[in-house]
Order: sequence, then structure tokens, then C-alpha cells
Amino acid sequence: MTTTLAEGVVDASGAASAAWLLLALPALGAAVLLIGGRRTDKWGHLLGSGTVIAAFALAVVTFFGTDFAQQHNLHLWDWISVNQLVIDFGLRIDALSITFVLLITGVGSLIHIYSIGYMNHELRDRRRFFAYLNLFVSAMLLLVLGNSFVTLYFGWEGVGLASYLLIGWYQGKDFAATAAKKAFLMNRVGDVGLALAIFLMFKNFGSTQYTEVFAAVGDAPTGLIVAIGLLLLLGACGKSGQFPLQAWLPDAMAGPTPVSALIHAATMVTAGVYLIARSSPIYSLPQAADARLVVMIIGAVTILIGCVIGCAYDDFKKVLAYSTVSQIGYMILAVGLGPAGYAFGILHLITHGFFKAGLFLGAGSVMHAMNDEGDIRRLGGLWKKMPITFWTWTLGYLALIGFPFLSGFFSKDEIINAALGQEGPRGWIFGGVALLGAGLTAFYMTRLLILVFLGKARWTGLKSADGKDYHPHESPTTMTVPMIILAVGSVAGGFILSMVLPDFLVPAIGEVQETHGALSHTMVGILAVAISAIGAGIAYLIFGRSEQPVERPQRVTFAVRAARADLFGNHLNEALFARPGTWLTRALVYVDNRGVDGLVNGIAAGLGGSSGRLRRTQTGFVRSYALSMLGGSILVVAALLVVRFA
Amino acid sequence: MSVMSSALFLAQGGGPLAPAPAPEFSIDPPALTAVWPVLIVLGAACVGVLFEAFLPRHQRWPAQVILSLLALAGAGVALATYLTDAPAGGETAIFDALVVDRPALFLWGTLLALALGSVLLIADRSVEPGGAFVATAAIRPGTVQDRAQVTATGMQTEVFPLTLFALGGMMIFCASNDLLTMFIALEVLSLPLYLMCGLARRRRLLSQEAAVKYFLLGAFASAFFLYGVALLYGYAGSVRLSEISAATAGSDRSDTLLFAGMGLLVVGLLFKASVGPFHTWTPDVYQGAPTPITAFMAACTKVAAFGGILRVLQVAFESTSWEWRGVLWGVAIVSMVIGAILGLTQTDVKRMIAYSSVAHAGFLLIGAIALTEKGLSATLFYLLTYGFTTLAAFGVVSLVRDGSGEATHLSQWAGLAKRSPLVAGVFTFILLALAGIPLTSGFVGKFVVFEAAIDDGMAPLVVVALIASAVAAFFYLRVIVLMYFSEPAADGPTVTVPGAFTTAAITLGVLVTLLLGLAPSFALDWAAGGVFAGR
Amino acid sequence: MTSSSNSWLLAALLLLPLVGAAVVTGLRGNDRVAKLTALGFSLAEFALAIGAWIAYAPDGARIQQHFSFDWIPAFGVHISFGVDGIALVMIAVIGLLVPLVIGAGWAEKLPEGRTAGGFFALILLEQALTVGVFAATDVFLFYVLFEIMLIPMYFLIGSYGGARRQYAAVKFFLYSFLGGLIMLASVIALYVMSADELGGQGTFDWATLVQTVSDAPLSTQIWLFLGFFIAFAIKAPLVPLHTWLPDATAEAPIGVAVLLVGILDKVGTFGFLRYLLPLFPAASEALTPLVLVLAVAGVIYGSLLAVGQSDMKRFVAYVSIAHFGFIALGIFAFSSQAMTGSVTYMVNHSIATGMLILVIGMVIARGGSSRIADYGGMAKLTPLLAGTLLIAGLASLSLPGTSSFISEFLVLVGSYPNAPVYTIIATVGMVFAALYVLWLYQRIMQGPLRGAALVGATGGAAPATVEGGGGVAVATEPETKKILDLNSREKWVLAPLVLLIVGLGLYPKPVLATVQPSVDATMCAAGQTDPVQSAERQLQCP
Amino acid sequence: MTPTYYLLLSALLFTIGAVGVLVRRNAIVVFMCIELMLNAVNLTLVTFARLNGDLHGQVMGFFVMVVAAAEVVVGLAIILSIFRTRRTASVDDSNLLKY
Repeated sequence: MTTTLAEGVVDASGAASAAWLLLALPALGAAVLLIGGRRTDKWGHLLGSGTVIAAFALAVVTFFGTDFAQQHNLHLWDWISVNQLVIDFGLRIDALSITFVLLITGVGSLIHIYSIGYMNHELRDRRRFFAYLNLFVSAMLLLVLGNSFVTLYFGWEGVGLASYLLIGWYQGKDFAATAAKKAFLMNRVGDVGLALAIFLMFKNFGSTQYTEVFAAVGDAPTGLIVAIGLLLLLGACGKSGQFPLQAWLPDAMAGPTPVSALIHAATMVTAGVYLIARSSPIYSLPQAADARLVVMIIGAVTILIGCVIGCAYDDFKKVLAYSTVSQIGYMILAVGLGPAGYAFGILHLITHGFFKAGLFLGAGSVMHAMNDEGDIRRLGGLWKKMPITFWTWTLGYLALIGFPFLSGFFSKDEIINAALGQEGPRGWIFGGVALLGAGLTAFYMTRLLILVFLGKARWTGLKSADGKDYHPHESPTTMTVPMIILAVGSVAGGFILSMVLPDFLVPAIGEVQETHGALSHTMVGILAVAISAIGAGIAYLIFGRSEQPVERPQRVTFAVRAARADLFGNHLNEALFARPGTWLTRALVYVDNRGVDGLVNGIAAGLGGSSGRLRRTQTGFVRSYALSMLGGSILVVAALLVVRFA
Repeated sequence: MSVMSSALFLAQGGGPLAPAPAPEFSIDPPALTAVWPVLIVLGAACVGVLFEAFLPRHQRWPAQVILSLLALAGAGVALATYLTDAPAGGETAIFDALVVDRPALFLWGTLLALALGSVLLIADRSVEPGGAFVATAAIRPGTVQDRAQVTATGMQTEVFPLTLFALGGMMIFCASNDLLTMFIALEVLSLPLYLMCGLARRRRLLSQEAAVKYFLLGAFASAFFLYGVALLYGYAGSVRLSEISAATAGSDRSDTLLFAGMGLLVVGLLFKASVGPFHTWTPDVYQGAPTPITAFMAACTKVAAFGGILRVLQVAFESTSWEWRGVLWGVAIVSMVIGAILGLTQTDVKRMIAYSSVAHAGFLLIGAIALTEKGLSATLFYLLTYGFTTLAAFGVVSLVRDGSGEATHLSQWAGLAKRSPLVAGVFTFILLALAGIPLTSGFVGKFVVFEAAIDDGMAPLVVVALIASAVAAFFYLRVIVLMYFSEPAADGPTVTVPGAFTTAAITLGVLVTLLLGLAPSFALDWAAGGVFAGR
Repeated sequence: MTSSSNSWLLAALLLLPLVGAAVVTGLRGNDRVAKLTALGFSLAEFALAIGAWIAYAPDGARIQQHFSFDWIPAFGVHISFGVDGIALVMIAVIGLLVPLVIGAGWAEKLPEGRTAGGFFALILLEQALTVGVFAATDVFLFYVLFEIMLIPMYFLIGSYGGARRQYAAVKFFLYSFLGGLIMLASVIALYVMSADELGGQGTFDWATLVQTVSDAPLSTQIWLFLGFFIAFAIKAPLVPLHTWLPDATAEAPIGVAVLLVGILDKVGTFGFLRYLLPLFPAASEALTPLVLVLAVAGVIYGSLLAVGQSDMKRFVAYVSIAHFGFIALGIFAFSSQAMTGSVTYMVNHSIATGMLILVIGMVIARGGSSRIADYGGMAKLTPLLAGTLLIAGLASLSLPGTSSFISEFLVLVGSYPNAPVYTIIATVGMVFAALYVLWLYQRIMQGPLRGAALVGATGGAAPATVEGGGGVAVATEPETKKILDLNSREKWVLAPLVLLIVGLGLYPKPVLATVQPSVDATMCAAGQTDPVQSAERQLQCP
Repeated sequence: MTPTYYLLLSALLFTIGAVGVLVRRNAIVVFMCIELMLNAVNLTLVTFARLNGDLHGQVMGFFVMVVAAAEVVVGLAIILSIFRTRRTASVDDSNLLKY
């Protein structure tokens, strides 16, 4: 049984009909590496990288060989089919998904190659690492290619699993295991939202296929649409580390750096943005206005949270992680704007994918060189030791802070512009937040740049945690090449993409709605650059001109302390969920043992006890037996007479 | 005072005393074909007494055993022969004192078969050299002679005729057509039992104590029974069951007589059936009596007593069931609860089975107060199944022994499965049957009784019964746990390899238990063969 | 004696394990031969089950491969067996699990004086009885087998179990027995009602009963419903009637725990579908809130308690309790999606939880303790074992791509339209599922190597080196116990399960197509229609 | 003179006997109390026979007497054996079997 296709959706043909290979190749790679075990140690990394590169090649072929004016549906097999509920295992190849596919396989390929070098001191387990990466790529592709909310959910949890496995890569370390578990759990909270949204869709539209749901939502009541919109947003918050589910993402940096680059910067964490963009037929509805507002609020709050905390952290990767949080906040804010922002959200997502992946790979390169040292206070002056890393990183840095005509400039600029273009005070509030965020971003990124690469080399004379001296060196070619490619992308990507992407995406997410705020587009650009420059300047004034201590200053203002403590987000989680949960669990174990089971055992004991007491009435004296007989007889006779005469 | 008491007893008619009419007195040649089984059993008992008088000591045992077995076989043959052309509605015999109807025949058959098993147990001399009975009852316990008789091989062979007398009494008891016959039968079945209880070879103090208790309480209960008979005679002017039934429809005497009489009568019957709260003698006597006698009592007395209860309730009191059924509901509940709860903490196997029998009496009573054909046939079937299972149970108990005789304390049964898997397996099966696990006769018995009860609108009582079964299941399980899951005690008892007689008895019980669990249809059909004559 | 086509298959399915049990009992003297024989019989049984599945026509009659002959004519009792799609998949699962259980128990250290022959004979006997329970089409016969199957299990727990096995075995037995007895009252009442309805002779035939008594007045139905329900709720088990399961699971040998949780417990939920809904449609609907509350309470309560357990085997028991909540929810949400989900849940739970128990058994076999605190960082020593534990765990938390996802998703999506509040609460249970699985995994497999089961007494949990200024005081190096990764026998035991978990997760159609017609028929018999349906995709009543 | 008095007398005697069974320790006396109960019943039977105007009750009385005699034989034998063993006929001393 197949589902009906809506207008503008055709059965896949040509290159698009081979799209299943996109998923199958990395999946096969993962399967071979996991099942093959030690036998594949020698060539596992090559297979792992090869499958993803092949998938990328196939994606390119598909991209050029397919007419993206239409949406292509590829039915693979009947997956779940029970009466009204019919779920294909099927793919949808359209402008939106192919964009993501290119990003995932492209950045994925680079990071696979990078990992060959990065993981070379863990040869024994390297093929397992590649298996997990392949698994991730496969799941991520399923997420973006699936043609129903359930296949999306499949990929959604699949990437969650890969993320769990990779965050917990150093499973001998408790903090890694805990971080992995935390990531999975907070994602699951979001997944509940996604799942509930799917249940609502099935109940009200009788289907979970994109085509059927989107065809049916048009005249759905406001309450329903808002509910679905908010539930999808909950899912997006979980996966994309948005407020209030952002806490897992910094912890996820416990994983190896390529993982942070691929999963926790470039691709997986942007799945929430994809979800909202994919659901644009729902969010674009006039009934969904309230839901969109909440999306925007979440995005704006997250921008600020990410930026503020990012300013205070001393951990290289965690600063980048909070940067990711806030940048995804921009994307969420953008897609929350509706038709005015979908395309710019995606645009920022792509450019961010490039420069943030590059930044992480640079961070990885530094840590690779510095015995995994991630404390920026113990770094410094590395630009001379690692020139390629330094320059590629700096390009990524410039792209991120929106340096004119680099990629971040185009994408972020558009978002700020669209936000300012909102009606009334909303425009000022969201636009203002976006601008403020840009300034803060420039501040903390400049701080990072100065502390890591510039200034004095504070690591001389120190020893790493495992007691070795630091001998920074430039990374091998397998690592530098991907960094260079990504840097090139960061520089050039924005300009090209901002030209073509919005139009390309039209068949999938609709026309871009022009906005006209109080400020002209050019003015917004200038303003943004100016604010970024101020942020960077302040950072230089604070960190660039004086020597920073190796030890973290403890006498700091409340604001810094709050930021260092993730704005007390973890404390809140701890106080609201973890500790009461622990108590509740302990209480329930007690109740189950003493209460429920105690009742059962109590009944048994009561019976036994009464038995023990009652048997004492069997005294062995014949006269007391006679008494009980006489008593019984009198009772029987009396009862008979009472029944008869009463 | 006089007015009041007069009102009490003679409310509806205290007229002047009428002169007694001359009774008709004629003797028809008694129709004996129907009662041959009873006559054979009682005749053999008399012959057995003569054997005791005239045979030399060493010949008595074989002669008695052969005589008893022949008598039982003969009675069985006579019963089978009569069955082929027995009138469907039953017939009366011996001046209408006995009524031989289908339920009576079923009960007789059951009694004969159970008695056969019991006699086999009684006759066994392999488990305890010389048999389970004292060599000479007159020897005082604790004396030199007593210690000598423990190892002697002789036994008091009067046990065999006593058994046959008791059996004859039981057969008459459940076929009595009037209450006087029933009273006489009650005494005929009881008096030998009192004696036999005191004849254990070992632990004679306990045995004698059991006898004294059983005797005193039995006589006490007989008095109640008899007073009930007298009051009913006063109410109905007759002790014939059918005439009491007729009188309940339209007697001019006070119902006080009826219900007081009935109550006392029923108490006497419930005592024999060891229904709680009239069960107090049961654990003590079961524990103290020689195990073969306990088996005989537990199996046959229960059958006879419930045969009597069924007949009395169904024939004489059916039309007043509305008044008394609630009371017997209560009695049944008390019995089930006492049996189930007190059984939980017993430490002696025989006492435990005694309490089990109290609980089972409660279940049986449920069937007995379902005054339908189904209730009758279900109770009869239950009696059949219970009799054989409990017979086998005591048979097995007699096998587990240590230096001082039977090892009945439960702690001595720990790890029995390791010492003797077969005995443990058989006993487990028996316990499961007592607990009412499917594929044993115990389950089918419970099922048919509960089915009849629900059909007769007693669903709540059935639920109580089911819960009581679940509670009771614990103490059966406890024994299984001990036998299988516990480590055997270092100086634990040994399991005697039984001789042919005990083996045959246990096999009989177990096979019937299994057969009636797997394919109960034929026995269900027999039990449903007909109703009491005179209903 | 009547029979339909292919009934020989079912008859063979019932008899083969019995014969096997008898043969293996005879071979108790030689452990190795007994094991091989038992394995052979169980594999043959599995092949037969597959054959029966192939022979089953989903679109054919409701009950297939049916045969029947008189047992107790006086009460209209027949020995009557047949399968519908639901029973069939359960029988297939039994066929699958028993060889694996035998394989897993191959090297089981039995208590002194017990033979492997006796152990495996009891397992085969239990298999025959459970097949019978699922295949019985006579209510009396069902009841008989329902009770009888307690006995081999009682001995399996009591004779071969852990330290508190006596307590656990008796508790298991009494709980179930009590439930069964209460059900007996309802069974008898059904017969009495059918006798009234049919004029004289009643019947126990399931199909006839469904036709004759299902329109009884509501009050009657409710009493009878409760009789059955308590028995099934104890078996399933639903909170608060669950406390026997943790004890039984914890004390039973691993293979027996698999049978207990994987098969025996399913009889309860199977009973919901086969007996409660069709026989008492009105009561089922009236009492739905009661069942749903218990179901959802089970989901949350079981999950939270699973989090709080300190013993692995008890952990699995509470996980199962949570899962049974889902199954019950799906059954009483009255939609074909949810109900199909529940049936597949029964299958997938057997596979996934079965695997979880087997893997935990392998962990325990290595560490010699079932206390979670005795482990830590084991993945370093046994990566493959860790991987299988994770797979089993992920299947338990219903990750998409595992078979459990299909069922849990179907249950939830199908329950939502009729029971939104309950479904939302149950969906929250998904988070707890992730918590209890991952936390267990973390405590056993992740982190630094620690725990009395893995690290020798010399070093214990103390750190290997103590830093003290310049001089480093080196504590005695903790001696890691010699712990090997999965051997080939264990791989063979787990591989089919992994394959099924993933295979049925991606392509569940064979199971769905087999059970759905029977589920539809159950829905129709319960007088229910799908809450979400359209003209072209709706429930088909026969 | 109505038969009621006889009935009341017999009921009283029966009660005295029953209470005697409960309060007396000596087995012989207990047994005699039971005999008293039986004879009280006999009185009832005879009264009712008189009341009904037939002989059945009186005949039954004879039967009861015979039975009572038989009971005496058995009972005394048992009590005697106990007495020989324990040198006491107190029923309270026979309580090895209990609980």
C-alpha cells in the first residue's frame, strides 16, 4: 500500500531513484566495521571514509542530475502498515534535503579524512570510531531524506545514538560516559515532543507522511497547529541544544574533536532547524503565529545564553560549543520568522556548518598537538608553531564574527535584517537581540583567538595532565587538508550561497517573504559589522594588551560566576529533576519493597501469625474441645432459629 | 413458665394425649439382593471375631487378611452384580430401614474401594515389622513388655474384624432410610474406630490419648445427634427421612422442634465429617492413631459422613433449605478458613493433612448444600477423589521412618527428594492433588463442586473457597519446598521400601488420583447416575 | 475428533517437546548427551514452528490448524487446539527462545546434585505447556494448562535458582495460583451461563462462548471480567500485582528468567486479547480506565524502580513491568494500530528482554555477582559483551531501528486518539527508559575499571597510584581478574537475537501481516472500531 | 400434667450432662455425664412417643440403651487402658497431642 502523493511531488526517477544508496553506503560501512571486528582494523578507516566520500559523490551527481523544481518521492518498502496508519520506508529528495545531504556528506567526508590523522594514536579502536561515524552519517541522511515524520524520527534517534556512542568514546572516563548519557536523555526529552507531535498528526490527519500531513493541515484549528508547532519545537530544542535543553551540548565536547565538529557543530545539532524548515507548511500557516513567536523567543533567548556563557568559559571546545548553541539560536530565530526567514536559517546553517566545523577541526588540531590540552589559559602563542591551523582557524573566526564578505556576514546579516523587519516592537526586540549577539560573539571569539594563538606561550614549563611536556607541532596532512578546504568554504561559501540558495529552496519551503524594517538592508549590514567590531575591540582591550594568568581568576563578579556555571542551568536541572528524581526513585524502591511487597508479605505474615495464634486454641484438653463443640452447636441451633423466627 | 414452654414446643397443637394405636406388625421376606454387600461385610466381620476366638495366634493374621480381602472383593462383586439390574429409582430393604439408591450404591462402591486400600495398609507388615499395631493392647506403655512388643512380630489381629464392622456401619450409615438406623450405624462405625485408634505399636501414649479423645468427643457428638433425632421425632412423629420431609411441608408442631432438632442432628454429622468448628478432635486423633487407621478414618469416615449429610439434607430438609442454607454457608466458610489457616503452621505431616481434611470438608459442604442433582453428583465425585488421594497420602507418610517409628515431623522431611526421588515425587503429586492443581483428581473434584455451587447461586461462597484453596496451597507447597529445595538433615529418616500391600494401596490411590484427573468422565457419569430415593 | 488442514503441525508442536522432555529425563545420567538431545528437540520444535507459520494463511479462518476431541463430555470440555495469528507468533517466539535458552544454559553451574538433563527436561516440558496455553481453544483446557505450567516453572526456580529460591518459587506459585483460582470462578460461571443460554448442556469452546455469553448484562460481565483480569494482571504483571516477578527473576537461573519474562508473562497479555475483550466486550469498555491507569502506572513505576535497582536481574524484572504497561495500554486503547502494536510488543519484548537477560547472565557468569555495584568499566575487558548489552538495552528503550520501536510506536500512536492523557504519560516513560538503560550500561561497562567482580581484592576500588608531592606512593596494582569476552557459543546464542532485533526493526511486515487480521477480528469481537480511519483504509471485520 | 414438663426436664438433664462433660475431669465421670445426656434423650423420646401415641419412641429408647451399653464397654476399655498407663483417669492429663 502506498500513500498518495501531493501536488508537486513525483515518484523519483533517474539519479534520485538511487538516493537509497546515500544511506546504504555508510550503513554498510558501519555494519561491515562493527561485525567484522578486529579483522577490519587495518583498512577500516579507509572503508569508513570511502563510503562517505562515495555518498558525497553520489549526492553531487544527484544534485546535478535531478530537477529540483519538483519534490521526488522514493518508495523503498512498506515499513509499518496497520489499517489507517501507513508508513513508507521512503525518501523525499527535494531542494531542502539535497542541500542537507550535500552538507552532511561533504563536511562528513572532510571530517572522516581528518579523523584518519586525528585518531592515529588510537589505532586499535579506530575502525570502531569510523563505524560510529558512518552510522551517524547514515542516520543523519535518513533524518533529512525520510519522507515522513516517522522516518525522520528514525533518523532523529539514530543520530542520537551515534552522538551517544561518540560522546562516550572515552568510555573509561566517567565524565565522558555521563556526558553521553546526559546528551541522550535530554534529546529524549525533546523526542517526546516530536513523538507527541506525530501522534497528534496521526489522530487528526490520519497520516504521518509529509505529503498527506501537509495537504491536510490547511484548515486545521489554531489550537492543534499551535500544539503541533510547539511539540515539534520541543523536539528541535532537544536536538539543537536550544533553551531549555541546551545543557547537554557543552558536555558533549567530552567526545573526540572530529565528533564535535561533525555532529555537535555542523550537522546533527542543526537537525532542529531542519525539522522546523521541513515543517514550514505547518509553521507558515496563519494559525501558527503563536507557535512561531515561541520559536523566535526560544531562538533569541538561546542566542543570549550561548553568548554570555561563551564569554566566561576557559575550555576551548566548550566556548565553541556555546558558540554553536547561540548560532543555532540564530537559525531557530530565523526559521521562527516564517517565510521571511526559512531560507536564511538554512543559509546560516550551511555557512555555519563550514566555519564551525573548521573552527572545531582547528581546535582539534591544537589539542592534538598539545596532549589534548583544552584549557585556553594554558595555551597561547601557537600561531608560530602551527601556521596552517592558525590561518585556517582565523578565517573561520572571521567568518563567524561576520567579517564583511565572508560567509557569516551574509547569512547572519540576513537573519538580523529579517528579525528587524518584524512588525512593531518585535522587530526591535528580536533584531536587537540578534545584534547584541553579534557583538558578544565577536567578543568571545576574539578572546579565544588571542588566548590560544596570540600572546605569550603560557604552556612552556607546564606539564599536561598525564605528566608530559608540551611539544606543539603542525598536524599531518590528513588533518590540515580538510581544515584548508573548510576555510575556503568559510570564505567563499557565503557569497555564492546567498545568491543561489534562497531561490533554489523555493520549491521546498516557499518564496522568501521580503521584509522592510525601519532600517535599510545596507544600514543593517553596517550596523552589524560595527557592533561586531566593537565586541572584538573590547576583547582586544581586555585580553590582548595584558598577560593572562594561567590559573583561572577566582575573584570575579557575580555575572562571570553565573556564566561559568552555565547560568545555573545545571544547578536548576539538578535541583528540579536530578535530585528529586533520585529521591523519588529511592522512595519508590522503599515503597515497593516495604509497601507493595510489604503488603503481600504482610498478608502472608498475618495469615501465618493468626495461624500461630489460632493453633494455640487447639489446647489438647478434651474438655475445651467439647466446649468448642457445644459452643458451635449452640451457635448453629441459635442461628437456625434466628433465621426461622427473626 | 409452663405456658411459655408449651408455646415453645407445641405451638400448633398441644391437644390431649392420644392413645397409641396398635402398630401393624408383619414380616415380609426381606429383599436382600440389594444389601448383599453390607451383609457380606458384616458377616465377614463376625467370622473374623470367630477367627480370633478359635484360630491359633500365628494363623490369625493370614486368615484375617484373606478373609477381609475376600469379603471386600465379594461385596464388590455383589455390588457390581446388583448394579446391572438395580432399579433406577432405588429400592428399600430390610423393613425399609435401608434405601439402596444410586447415590448409596456409589458411596458403597467408593467405601469398598477405599476400605480395600485401607485394609492393605493395615495388613502391611513390611514397613513396620509385624505391622503398625500393638501386639497386645493390654500391655502398658513404657513397661518392659511394651519395649519387647515393639520388636515383636505379632499384632492385635482384631483390627481386621473391627475394620469390617466399621465399614459395615459406614455402608449402612449412608444408606439409612431413617434416623434411628442412622444412629445405630453411626455407633457401629464409631465404636470400632475408637478402639483402633488406640492400637498403635509405637508411641502408645499418643495413640491411647487419641482413642480417649476420639471416644469422649464422639460420644458427646452422638448425644447431640441423638437429641436431634428425638426432637425431629417429636416434630414429625417419625424418624423416617421422607416423613420428616413431608412433615416440614405441613406439620402442626412447632418449627422450633424442627430447627433445633435439625441443628443438633447436623452437628452430630458435621462432627463425624470433621467440619470446622466441630473438627477439634481431627488433628489430635489423626496424629495419634496408627497411620493405616488414620488413612481409613480420613478416607472412609469422610465418605460415610458426607453420604449421611447429603441424604439428610437432600431428602429430609430440602424444602426448608432457605432457612438453614445460610447457616451452613457460615459453617463451610469457618471450616475452610480454619483448615487453611491452621494448616499453615503445622509441623507434623499427619496434623497438616488433618487440617487439610478440615478445609476439604468445607469444600465438600459447599457441594452438599447445593441442593441440586449437580451438587449431589459433584459431592459424590469429590468424595471419591478425596478418599483415594488422602489414602495414598497416609500410605506415603507411613513409609518415612526413623529409629523411633514414623518420622512425621516436617523438618525430618527436608531433602527427601534426594534420598528417595520416587517417594518424594509421589507425595508431591498427592499434595498437588490436595491443592487442586489441574490434571489431578483434586482439581476436577473442586471444579465440579464449584460449578454446582455457582450454578446454584453461591458464587461468593465459591470465591471464599478459592481464596482458601490458595492459602491452603501454601502448606502443601511448603512440604514440596522441604522435600526438593532443602538440604537433607544429617540424621534424617530413611524411606522404607514398602512391601506389596502398601505399594498396592499407594499405587491404587495415586492411579485413581491421576485417572480421575485425566479422564474423569466415567466417574462423573457414575456419580450422576441418579438422585436419592424419596426426594 | 475434528480437525482442519495442517493440524498435524500444531499437534507435533505440542507433542514434540513432551517427547523431548521424556527422552531427556531418561538421559539424565549423561549430561552432554542430554544437552545435545534437548538442543536437538528444541531446534526441531523451532523448525516446526516456522513450518506452522508458513502454513498459516493470515487471510484465512481466524483459528487454523485446529483439532479437537472430547475430554470430559459431561461438561462439554474438549481437548481442542488451534492457532490464530497472535498465538502463532507467540509459539514461534517460544520456539526461538528455547534453543537459545538451552544454548545459554549449556555451561550453567547447577546446584549440587542437580543434573543438566533434569533441567532441560523441565524446560522442554514448560515449552510444551506454554505452547498449549497459547494454542488452546477451549477455555477449560486453557485454564488447566495455565495452572499446570506453573509447576515446571516452580521446580525450575526452586531447584535450580539462587539463594532465596525457595521464597521466590513459593511466592511465584502462590501469586499465580491465587490469580488462577479467581479466574476459575469466572471460567465456571462462563460455563454456567452458556448452559443457561444453550439450554442445558454448556460449553467451554472458546468460539461458542464468545457468541453465547458476550452479550451478558454489564454487571455480570464486570464480575467475570475481574476474575479473568486479576489472573492475567498477576501473570502479566501489572502494578500493583507485580512483586513476585522481581523475586522470581532474580532467583531463577538465567535461562529460566528468559522463559519467565519472555514467555510465561505473555500469557497474561495474551489472555487480555483472547479472553477478556471478546468474552466481555461491555465490561472491557467500562473498565478501560481502570486498566489504563494500572498500565500507565506500570510504565512509570516500573521505569523508576528499574532506575533504583541495585541488582541486574531485578532490574530486568522492573523493565519488564514497565513494558507490560505499554502492552496493556495498547490493548485497552481499542485501536487496531495500538493492539497490533501490543501484539508485536509481546514478540519484540520477548526478543529484546530475552536478549537483555541472556547478556546480563553472561555478565554475571563472568563476574559471579548480580550486584551492579560489583562492576564498572567492564567494556575495556569485554568490548563485544558490552556491545551486545548496549544493543539489548537500546532495544529495551525502543530505539528506532530495533524491532521494539515498531511496537512501542504503534502502541503509542494508536493509543493517542482514544486515550490521549494516558498516552502522553506513557510517552514520558520513554525518557525514563533511556535513563534506566543507559545508567545500567554506564555503571557496568563504562568508567574506569572497578568493582569487586572485576578487580581483585588487593587493590579493590582504591586508585592505583596515590599522588603525594614528589614521591609517588604506588599502591599495589589492582589485579584485574581474568575475564574473557564472548565465546563462540555465546555469540551463536546472541546473534539470532541481534539479527531479529534489527531485521524486524527495519522490516516488521512478516509479523504485522500475520497478527493484524487476528487483531482486527479481536477488535470486531470487542465491538470496537478504529478511532482514526478512512473509507479506503479501515478495519475489516470478518 | 402436660408433656412439656417432661421435655423441659429432659432438656435440663441433657444440659446438666453437657455441662458435666465440660467441667468434670475424671474420665469416668465425663463418660457418665454423656450417659446422662443419652438418657435425657431417652426421656424425650418416650415423651414424644406418648405425645404421638405410638411406640416408636419407646422402641428407640431401647435401642439407645443398647447402644449406650455398647459404648460403655468400649469406653471403659479405653479409659481403663489410659488409667493403667497413667495411674489417673483425669482427662486433663491426656494432652500430649495439641496445637
